[in-house]
Amino acid sequence: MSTLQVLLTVSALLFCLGLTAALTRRSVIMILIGIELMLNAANLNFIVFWRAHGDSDPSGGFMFALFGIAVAAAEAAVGLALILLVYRHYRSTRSEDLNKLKG
Amino acid sequence: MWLVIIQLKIGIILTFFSLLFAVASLAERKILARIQNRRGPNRVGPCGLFQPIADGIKMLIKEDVVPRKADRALHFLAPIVMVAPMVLLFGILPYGGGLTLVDLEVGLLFFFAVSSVSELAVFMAGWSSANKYSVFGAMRAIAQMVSYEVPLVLVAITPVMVAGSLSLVHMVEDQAGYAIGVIPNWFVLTPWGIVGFLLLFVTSLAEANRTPFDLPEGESELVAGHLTEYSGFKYALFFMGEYFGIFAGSGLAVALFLGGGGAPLPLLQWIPPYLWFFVKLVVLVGIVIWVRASLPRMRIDQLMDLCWKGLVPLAFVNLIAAAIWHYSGGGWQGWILAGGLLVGAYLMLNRVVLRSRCSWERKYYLAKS
Amino acid sequence: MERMASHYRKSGGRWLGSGILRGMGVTLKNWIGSYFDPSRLVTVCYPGERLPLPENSRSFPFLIYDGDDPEAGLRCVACRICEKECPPECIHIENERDENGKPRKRPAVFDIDISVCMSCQICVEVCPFDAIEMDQIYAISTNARFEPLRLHKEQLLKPNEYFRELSPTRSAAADARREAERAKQAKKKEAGKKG
Amino acid sequence: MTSTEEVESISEKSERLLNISMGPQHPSTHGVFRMKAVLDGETVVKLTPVFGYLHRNHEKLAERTSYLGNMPYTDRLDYFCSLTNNWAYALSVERLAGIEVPERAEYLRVITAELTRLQNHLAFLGFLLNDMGVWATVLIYGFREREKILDLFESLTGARMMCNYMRFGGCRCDVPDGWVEEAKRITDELPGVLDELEQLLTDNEIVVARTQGVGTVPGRKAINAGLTGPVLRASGVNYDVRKVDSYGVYDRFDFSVPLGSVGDCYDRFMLRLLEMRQSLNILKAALNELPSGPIINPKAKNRNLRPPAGEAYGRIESPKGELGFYLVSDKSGTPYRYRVRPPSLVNLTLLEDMCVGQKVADVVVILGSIDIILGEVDR
Amino acid sequence: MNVVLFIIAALILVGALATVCVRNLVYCALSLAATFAALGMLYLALGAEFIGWVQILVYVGAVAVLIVFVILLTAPDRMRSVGPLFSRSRILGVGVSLGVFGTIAYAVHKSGSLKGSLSMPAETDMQSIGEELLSSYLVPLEATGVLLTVALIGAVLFAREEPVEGSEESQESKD
Repeated sequence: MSTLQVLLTVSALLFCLGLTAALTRRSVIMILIGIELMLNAANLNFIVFWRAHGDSDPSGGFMFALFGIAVAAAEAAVGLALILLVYRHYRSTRSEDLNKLKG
Repeated sequence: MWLVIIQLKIGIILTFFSLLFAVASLAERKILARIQNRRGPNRVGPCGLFQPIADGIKMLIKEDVVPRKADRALHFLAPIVMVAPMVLLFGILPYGGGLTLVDLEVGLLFFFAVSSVSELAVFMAGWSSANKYSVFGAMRAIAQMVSYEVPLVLVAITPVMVAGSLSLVHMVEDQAGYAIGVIPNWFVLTPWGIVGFLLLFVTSLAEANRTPFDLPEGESELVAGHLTEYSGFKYALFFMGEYFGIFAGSGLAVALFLGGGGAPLPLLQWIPPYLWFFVKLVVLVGIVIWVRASLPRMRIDQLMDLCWKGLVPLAFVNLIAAAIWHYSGGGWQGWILAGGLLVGAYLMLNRVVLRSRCSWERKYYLAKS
Repeated sequence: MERMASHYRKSGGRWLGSGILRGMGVTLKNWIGSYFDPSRLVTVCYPGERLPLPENSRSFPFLIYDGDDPEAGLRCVACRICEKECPPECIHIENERDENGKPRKRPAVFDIDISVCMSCQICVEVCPFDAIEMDQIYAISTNARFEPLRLHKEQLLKPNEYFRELSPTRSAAADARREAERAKQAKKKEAGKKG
Repeated sequence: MTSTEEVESISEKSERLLNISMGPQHPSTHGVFRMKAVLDGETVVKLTPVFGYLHRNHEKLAERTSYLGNMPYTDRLDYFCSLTNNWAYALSVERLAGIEVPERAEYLRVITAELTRLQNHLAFLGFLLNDMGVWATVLIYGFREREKILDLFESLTGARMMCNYMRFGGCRCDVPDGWVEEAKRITDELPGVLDELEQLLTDNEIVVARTQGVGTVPGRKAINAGLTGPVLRASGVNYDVRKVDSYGVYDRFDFSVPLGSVGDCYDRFMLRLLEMRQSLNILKAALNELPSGPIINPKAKNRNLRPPAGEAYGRIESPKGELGFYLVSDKSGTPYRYRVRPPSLVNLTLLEDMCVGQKVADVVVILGSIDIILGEVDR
Repeated sequence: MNVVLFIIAALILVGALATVCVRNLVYCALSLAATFAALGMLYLALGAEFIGWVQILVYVGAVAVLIVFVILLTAPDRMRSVGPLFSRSRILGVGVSLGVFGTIAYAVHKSGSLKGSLSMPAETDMQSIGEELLSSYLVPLEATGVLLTVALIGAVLFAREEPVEGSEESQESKD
């Protein structure tokens, strides 16, 4: 088990923890936190593979992780704004209550 | 051997800054008193010199009250999360003369990354005290600190663009040397430098929650904001955190705009650079205290307006002015172009703000009958 | 701020930030001034230096006696006017009784409860015999609330010299009045004897 | 008082309303005064003032004390301006008992009243700026000048704040020598200090932003609410009891009454600065023309004064507004009815109208700009 | 070098576990911030210094504070997330994620090409990052810039307080 493989399993575990958070927790905010964890796990993979590639010029994985962080931040901001809007309308953040579209 | 030197440097810097904290807390009360025509603490030791020691002991002995419904873990953790990042900031300040602890290549980025952690500490303090007022105060403080981080970063980027690197030591080297013999070519002596320095000074005041932006602890409205439920040593830690915030902010201003350890005149160069850094830092801290004594507090909505409608556009214009300065190769044509742009921006801002003020021109009729 | 005859025009701050700078100029003037100009450093370190009290200053009343023996020179004749006129009624007087119980013109008990007294000096004003005057002592805190704050006759009695040194002009006026009074009494007595 | 149902109906609309109470021991209220505020985020939706913490039964007490005995109690009404309280009470008793006041006493009364107005406004500036956040700097500049005036009072009347100086028919004691010169020196110095304070405050962008357009009271609403004093004149209504009644010898001095235009906190703040300058003019003239002569009407009986049955209402322009004393006498030694018209209480009635719609931080500034004093409000 | 990596990795996993399992929402947010900080440290240890500090600046400084702010605004009193711990949907969720983890772990373990050990991280200086960004990655940079502005405006529009119809004080506070 080389360090590369250990780090990859760590990021996989991180990804799955994010997945459980998103799937099982009731509060909408927890779902968003789960998504954040998953995105970070992906970033971790990029950096690990970039480091495994060896040379030091910052291309490939490095850049991808950089843009990944920027996009994730934008997504978090919009997601939270959405949660605020939903809360103001439905008065609750439990995901079960948001079932108006069920029809 | 290398490790010993590093530990020695760390020792020097930490003792220096904790001493400066003690002296600054005394100096604040003395300067405030002198501005208000009174003497200030002079009972403990010769003209009050042992006052900080007395305060320290008082803070240690005082009972540390924690409200029953408070969230013990967070309540205990908040002051630590507040002070720890501030102390980290002192590591990268370019004192010069071999005292610079570490020359990070991404020094400025490190500065902002670490200083933005203190917002979490403010939240933890406000939330864990389970008191309506402190949650109210914490929300205001976070809103203020988050929105004032944008102009802080924008203003700090201008010297980065001109110096070409994020490392503070490189920036200080870029400001070394003297134009036509006497004038040091610090960044502050350029048109965009003056505006940048003022903006940085104002935003670091807001970042450290100092007057005229000390809204969270607005005594007259919400008692002590997020610090209401703290007493004893934890309150002293917050107090120390606030002071370290001011030192870090002024240290950054000295490094970016006032030429770090550079001596103002060539013939004064025999004084070691870290002493110059110390002198400039003390002068800036003095100005911070002087501002505290003479300006009232701003309202939360005015504070936000100032940030988003005043400082952020001015910071963008300053960025453009710095670019113009850079490509016009400095000198008098740089002054005319960049200076003209900035003066134009100031005039436009001046008219917009004064026209929006409802009836600034007031007339008072002196009735004889 | 032009000062027109009938109008006081408050012109707007022309430059943003100039008002703040001018204001900080004032605080700077006070800061520097406090080191050189005595009018800009007005506080004194209290227990050490004390500001001199003006002559008319008053705190709590005290009784006056002439000469050196408090009992003999006591001016108060227990006429109880001050007890009646005192708004918060903090003075309590009991007459001396001679052997067969007839009240004599001297107070046996003269208590002033200084926790009730509001130092309004109406007693001094209404006293026809200048027997009571206002003192200038103010550091008289005690450790108990009631008993030590009821000053009895012995604690209240102070010689006329103390009053003369306390407030020279008022004591001089009072003494002159008493002299004139005594001279008139003496002349009336001669007239009475002659007549 | 609005019933609790109404408060509920507001909160049905959006229950994000926050009930906070700026309690009696709040650092910014001038004495013990409580405000129950209902906030919607930052803006005030409803504000109910609660006072009465300093009620000392002043008027019932006065009905069992002699007329002279009441005089020291009037110092405790508006404990910042005891001399104007004394003058108002003395004025109403003189009208009741028909007592004349000699020239010199009238001048002394005008001089002491104008000095009281000066030191009250200086203290007002300090408290208002202290609420806004200037950490006690302006307060101590104001108090530094106020101390000089209080020293004048102490050497004249014996006490700094509880002067008990006026008697029916004049004043209690004459001016010690050297007092008039000292008073002249102070009135010559004060314009310099006022210029310094104006330079520090009136153009300051933050002070302007915090006070302009805050707590605006239109003239018509001020008149309907019965406001008096600088708060009324800030809304542009020309009503100053010194000019209307011209009691005492005020008609001999030419001074003008400053009037505001908008009626917001900034106008009320500027009004006091301008009024101080007018008081200085009066003081200069009065100190120069101080006539000699008796300071009390010899025929006036002060001790057990028994005024003829009847009623009288004496009012003066105290620094906070129109202060009036309504006395009913039934020929006995003590007044049958003793009523005080406190300007602070009447000015306070409009506090809610001024604060609704403003931010929380402004409530404190508005309360400061009305300049109330709890001794007078609660009596 | 590997020991440091493992310690930080352990830190990350503990933080993530805490984020998922703790019932109190505020503790979740704070442990999330701790996980982000630990991830930043891992990037530093892996030699990507710039990404490490950007991670701390963006996530710990901004995203965590935003999440905390929204928690403050939406559910200040109902902090405890109630409900049975082991309901049917919860077990299903855990099962799915375990399956996903199993497949990835198996793939990583079995694949032959991942044997190489990590080389000592050479310093990547800012100069090359700058040039790289503005030369070969110029389009993504501008696209991210546009994306961020759009997200900013969108978030502000969503979270803006619509004026409560009819009540005059909100009009007045709007101007």
